[in-house]
Amino acid sequence: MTRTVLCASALVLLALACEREDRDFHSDPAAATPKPNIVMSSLQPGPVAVIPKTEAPYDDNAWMTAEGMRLYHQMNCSGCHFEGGGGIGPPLMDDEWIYGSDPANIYATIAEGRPGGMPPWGTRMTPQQIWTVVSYVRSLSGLTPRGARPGRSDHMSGNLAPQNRTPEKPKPTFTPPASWRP
Amino acid sequence: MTPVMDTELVPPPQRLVSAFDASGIEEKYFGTDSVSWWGTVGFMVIEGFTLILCMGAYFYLRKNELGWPPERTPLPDLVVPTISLATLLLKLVPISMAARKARRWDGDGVRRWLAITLAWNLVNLGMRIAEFGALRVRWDTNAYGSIVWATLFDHAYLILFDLFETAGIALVFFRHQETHRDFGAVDDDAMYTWFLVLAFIPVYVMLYWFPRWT
Amino acid sequence: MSAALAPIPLETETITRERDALQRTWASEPGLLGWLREVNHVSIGKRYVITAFVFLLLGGLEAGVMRLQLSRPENRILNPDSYNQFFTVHGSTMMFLFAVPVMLGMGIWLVPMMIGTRNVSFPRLNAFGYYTYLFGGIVLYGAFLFNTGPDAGWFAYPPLSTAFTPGKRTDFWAQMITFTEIAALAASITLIATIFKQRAPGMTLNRIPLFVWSILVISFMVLFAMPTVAVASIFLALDRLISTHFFNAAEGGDPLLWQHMFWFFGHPEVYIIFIPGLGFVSHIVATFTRRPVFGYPMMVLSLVATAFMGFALWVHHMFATPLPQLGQSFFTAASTVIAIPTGVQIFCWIATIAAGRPRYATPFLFVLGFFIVFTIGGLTGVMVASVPFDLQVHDTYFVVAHFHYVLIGGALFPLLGAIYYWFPKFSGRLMSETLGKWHFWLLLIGVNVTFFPMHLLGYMGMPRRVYTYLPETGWGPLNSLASAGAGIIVVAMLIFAWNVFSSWRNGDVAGPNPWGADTLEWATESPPAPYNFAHIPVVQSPAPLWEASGTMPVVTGMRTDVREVLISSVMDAHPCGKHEHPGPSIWPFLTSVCVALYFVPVIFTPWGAVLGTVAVLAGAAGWGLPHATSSKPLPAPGSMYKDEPLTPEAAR
Amino acid sequence: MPAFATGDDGQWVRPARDYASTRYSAMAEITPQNVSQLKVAFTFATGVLRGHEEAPIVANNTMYIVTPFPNILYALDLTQPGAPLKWTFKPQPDAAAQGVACCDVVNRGVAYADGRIVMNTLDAQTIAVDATSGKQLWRTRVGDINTGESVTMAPLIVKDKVLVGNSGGEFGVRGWLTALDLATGRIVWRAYATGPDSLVKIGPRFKPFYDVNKGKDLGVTSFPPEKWKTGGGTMWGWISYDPDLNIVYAGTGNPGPWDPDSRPGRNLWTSGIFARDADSGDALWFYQWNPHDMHDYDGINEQLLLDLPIGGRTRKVLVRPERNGYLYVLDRTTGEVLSADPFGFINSSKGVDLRTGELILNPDKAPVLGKVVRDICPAAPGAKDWQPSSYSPRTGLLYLPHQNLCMDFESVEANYIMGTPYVGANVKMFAGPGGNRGFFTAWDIVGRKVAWQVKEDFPVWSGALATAGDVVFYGTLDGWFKAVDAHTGALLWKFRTGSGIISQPITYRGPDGKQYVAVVDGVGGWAGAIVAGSLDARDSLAALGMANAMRDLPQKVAKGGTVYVFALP
Repeated sequence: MTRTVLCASALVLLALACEREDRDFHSDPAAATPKPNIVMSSLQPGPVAVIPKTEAPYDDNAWMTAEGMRLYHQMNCSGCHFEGGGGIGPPLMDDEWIYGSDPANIYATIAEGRPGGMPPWGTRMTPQQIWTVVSYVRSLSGLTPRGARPGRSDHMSGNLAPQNRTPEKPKPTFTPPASWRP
Repeated sequence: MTPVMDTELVPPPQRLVSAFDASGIEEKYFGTDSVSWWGTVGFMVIEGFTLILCMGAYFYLRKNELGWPPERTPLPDLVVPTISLATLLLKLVPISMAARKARRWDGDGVRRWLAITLAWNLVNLGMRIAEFGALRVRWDTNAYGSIVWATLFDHAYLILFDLFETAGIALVFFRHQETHRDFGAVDDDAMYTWFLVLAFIPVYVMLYWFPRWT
Repeated sequence: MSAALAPIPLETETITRERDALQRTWASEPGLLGWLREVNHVSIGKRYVITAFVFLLLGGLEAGVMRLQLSRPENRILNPDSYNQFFTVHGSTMMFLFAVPVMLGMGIWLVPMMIGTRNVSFPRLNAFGYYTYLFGGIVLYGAFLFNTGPDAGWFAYPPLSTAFTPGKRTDFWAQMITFTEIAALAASITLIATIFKQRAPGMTLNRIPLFVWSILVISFMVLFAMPTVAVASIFLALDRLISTHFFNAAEGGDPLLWQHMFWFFGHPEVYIIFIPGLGFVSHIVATFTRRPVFGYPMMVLSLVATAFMGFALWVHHMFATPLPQLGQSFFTAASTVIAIPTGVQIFCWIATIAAGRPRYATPFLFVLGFFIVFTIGGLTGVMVASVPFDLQVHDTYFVVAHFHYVLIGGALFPLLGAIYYWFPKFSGRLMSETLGKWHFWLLLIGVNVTFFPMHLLGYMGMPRRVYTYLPETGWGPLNSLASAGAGIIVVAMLIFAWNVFSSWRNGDVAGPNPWGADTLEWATESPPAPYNFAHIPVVQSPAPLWEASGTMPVVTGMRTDVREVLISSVMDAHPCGKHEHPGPSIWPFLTSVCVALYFVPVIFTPWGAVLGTVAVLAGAAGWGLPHATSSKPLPAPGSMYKDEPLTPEAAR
Repeated sequence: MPAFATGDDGQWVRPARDYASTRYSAMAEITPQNVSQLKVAFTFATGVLRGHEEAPIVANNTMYIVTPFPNILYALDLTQPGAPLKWTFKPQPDAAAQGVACCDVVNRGVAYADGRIVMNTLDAQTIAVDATSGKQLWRTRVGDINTGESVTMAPLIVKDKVLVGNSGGEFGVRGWLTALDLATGRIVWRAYATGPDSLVKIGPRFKPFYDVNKGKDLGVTSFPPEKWKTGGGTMWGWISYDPDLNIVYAGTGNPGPWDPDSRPGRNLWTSGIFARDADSGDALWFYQWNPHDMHDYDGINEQLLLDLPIGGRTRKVLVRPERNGYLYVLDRTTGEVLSADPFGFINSSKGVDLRTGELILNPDKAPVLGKVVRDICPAAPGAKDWQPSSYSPRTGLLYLPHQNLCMDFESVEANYIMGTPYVGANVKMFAGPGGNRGFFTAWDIVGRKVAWQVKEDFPVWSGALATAGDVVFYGTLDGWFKAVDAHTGALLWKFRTGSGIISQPITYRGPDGKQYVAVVDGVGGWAGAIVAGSLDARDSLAALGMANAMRDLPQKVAKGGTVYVFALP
């Protein structure tokens, strides 16, 4: 009896075992990537449609998030957004999301670019790579599970490591960039 | 199949004879003839060595910087740590008195001085907490901050353990359940206290004076 | 010896009565709770050894899987990720969970018997150490099971182990280190106090068995080596968990600091593993040549010298880092010089063997195997001690071959010999000689077939820690050969396992001293009673059982109703006190659980440290609760103890 | 002052007012005695909330204001009460250009000549607009934002040509100075700052004063192979023109990337200054302020062309308060360094060897790959950035708005992807010695010393304006527009505008004959990016480390963009 219980609980634990440590070495072909489900406004024509939240495939995967961090620096994302505080581009560590915080929105922002100066990366990076960056970008404001967020990098300490940050709750409001206004 | 050695070489069964009568020997509670003394010394060696390692790491990291503390990291405060050291040194008085009373099997004397020691331990702990603020640097600012925090934290754990050990012994004494061995424990506690206080002197010099000299 | 009496033969019924009383006092308790409350060194030592062999089995299985993966080019049994975990867990298991604990476990099991006492000095600390070690192993393998096995190598160099291994894998590794270090430190403190203060009367420094010397030496080494790696692994964990910068070069930290600290532990670690092997060899050589080991003082001095030098050559692991030229030369010299004490010992044994009539029983065969394998490993060690050569073969399979020769030759062969040798004392039965010889020869062949080709692979440039290689490299045939050798080792170890299993049940009954050996552990029954000796022996020579006087001088007058041991002086083992040991206690186990409550939660949140501190203090509080000993209540004020501490004279 | 710098027609037709870049007005109505009575005459909101670095331009009783991106050009009719809007010109630059503007989407102003307003847009177009009607005359694309190029500088009209330089030193672009035909917009010549001599327009007329700059194709050989193609040297600052010598002077920006280890060599012709023939663009001489620049010390600041008594005789000199912290006086005919004196706190170098003209570097402050070098002063924006100084011949003082910042610098390997930042450095800035982040300094050029100095909490990121009334104007990041006494620096008057000031104040004579002073507020630029870009100061590396130094600015000011015009009642 005891043994059965032990075995059963071990199996349950295995099934629940976090995917934090998985390493994904195979990427899907581009066509397999789901079309992002982008919604940037809560105002909709007709009856209120329920927009399902999308999930980033690597949000709870420490290794892939770290791959995203590597790409974030290699692809010069850090040149504009720095370590999340922003510069040329808007900050990524705060609670304001111009184009939405939903993983699909971030994916679209990276892949398709945005008119205010964000280049489209869909032609330079594979969907898998973009998804890793999506998870890293979300980890910057603490939107991903703490255990999967990167620790400090081997660089000048600019701010708290993502894993030590307090999660920012994304604001539902959409703030158009200043350049859109005139 | 039997692996036994050549039988002629095996000594014959031996008859037991009493060569030493130990019935007159008593248990020793103080000094090197008490095993708990050896245990205490063992832990002192280990903990002392971890402090030495922290200090070694401190000086190893020192060579990576032009200035020390690194540029724009402020010098640590001197006042609070000095008071802290002074309170640590003062702690030696009550605990040594308690140990002296213990060696004379004076339970009431031990109780009196242990109570003072215990109260004073709380002062030490409070001073140590204040001392972390006196470092004037965070552990994640740079490697200097990391190593000074680690060193001070290492020693803070000694204070915490000492406080707890003293509290445990005091509990026994105040419930009037003390045995011979507990008098020995007071003596060992005093030895440990001397260690932790004396060990702090080089740490103090390193943390608060060395940056002022370089 | 003030209390020395004219020898009085002991009455048989007195002996029987005392035995019964001792049995009641020292007996282990039944049931799971009794198992957890156990504090006798024989039980704890056995647990250490058996647990360590379980980890040897696990580590060996991992090695086997890796050899399968490498047996041909572009194999797909393991992917790179799992290969990283396998070699890391294999190395960590063998070093931290097998080699050191098994040696300390043998010490815990054997030392009190060898020096003629009833138990180790701190029985509960000893039990605590075992549970902590066990939890360390459980933590590592629990993590491994859930795909969180460490993957940064058993050395965990930053920045690989900091910025490049996200997730919790390396954190589990670091905490496993901390667990096993605590265990090793607890064991070494216990052993030092035991050896210094609980030796049988008359066992002066120059009568201490060589194995006890070796345990004493490594206990001191542990005292300095283990805090180093514990501090280093805590630094590593802090870097990973709360963003300190110990190893971040950009913020003034230094990855080389880790290497220095790790190898300041890591190199002595090799000697911690290897020196007890020398102790085993000495006893086996003495017993099977029927001669006391030649040059006892030289042997002891060599042990001590090895220990000191072991701390002075860690940098030879770092020849590929930018070091000052002078430093390189110094550590090259030191690495060469350490061959001298080892050479002295080998020549002492050769002299002993040459002077005696050796009997080639299995334990002795393993000693000969040790000579062969270890000498090859030692010679390649002298080769890699030279900086230019080291730079050439650094990080290749040559190094893998070298240290497996050293560790298998220097530790595993003597250990297996020791198992064959002391198995009768362990179980009361002898192991099969036939199976033992099969085991030995297959192992000897297997080890050489596995690891010798690795030297050549190293010359051919095959790097360590690669999960596969291309057919064009030409490394395939030698790798296949090495993997075949690994298969032979597996067969050999299966034979060994069967031998242990079957002999434990059906082996020949051994009796107290089947080999006719000379040291005190053979003076008591096999397996020994929980109190070891009904009467503590009095030692009058370095080989007490070979004194064919027909009588055995013993100590009388020890209490049998409490767990009392005799305390003797450090140098000349003069009886100078007694010490009453505590009985079984659940608190060592519970405190160990509390330690686990410290080190596992901190992996996930810094608040774990707060929780853990509270838990550990609570555990310690429970441990420190007044326990039921017979320690007398305090005499009334004004009694004889008023002013003077207790002295032997005053007491008498 | 040289003759071409004097004279006052009450207009302000180019940001630097005159070709000598003195920004000095001979109008003297506003004096230390009456300045405190200055009142707002009218205001005008630009509707753009980014950093306004531009100078208002006044010509023919019309004020022309160009906004930051989207670079709207407004014309205000000064003859009407309240200066109503006359016309608006929207060039509709490509919004994507914002992604290649390193330090806010600023524009430093337009130029007026021959009834035309010439403006640059962020997406690297030069446009001429009819000054009266606001109709576009021509439009020329001078650069490509896809390579990282943008244009933020104010064009300079010299005779029949428009001189334009590019920005993008942080994007691995190649710097150039381009001359366009004022009438048609056709590109007449283009001189690059790196590459072979033919592209740099180095020919037989090139006579550098110092031997290190002599040789063939140094713009190629002083870089590792191919690195000159991403070598920087952009020309985004100020151009001066000497009509007597027919020479234009223009600096070149920092070499790219910032990580110096990736580009061993002197990295010519970056971080220096060229003297070029105004007609052909041929290089005449060159001097390098920062050989192998390691700290982003662009050499693009304004140069004031003055005739000063040096060593007992009047010499034609070029005065350059340089980003590396030295105030250089060069002979503008030869390029010889006559003096170089520190006007701010410097520890990145130890001085300038006047014999060889070489900057003497401090090896302790040289970046090391992968290591943080702490406390480099001045920081990347230099002791003084683009914000132009002003010279008053009445006092002989140079009025320097500048900053007091130091930095920690970690160079890292940079990765070139065209059109994305190519920096290779993590930087963290903070206040220099003294704790104040800015100064307004009056520098005695002939006496080579500080005459007086005003400490400012924030970097003084606005230009300076000196007038013959001995009143000097400047603005601060926290929104104060200040007037100080030209002789003593005593604060005479201050006015709190709606936002922070980083623009260039001007003065002009209105149709009513009165002297007006105009300034634009609108915090931004590199220094104010934390407000303009709504940055998060928790990341102290944000905005190339500037966010760390300015983390309290968002508590002081908000975004804005308004023209304020003041006059005496």
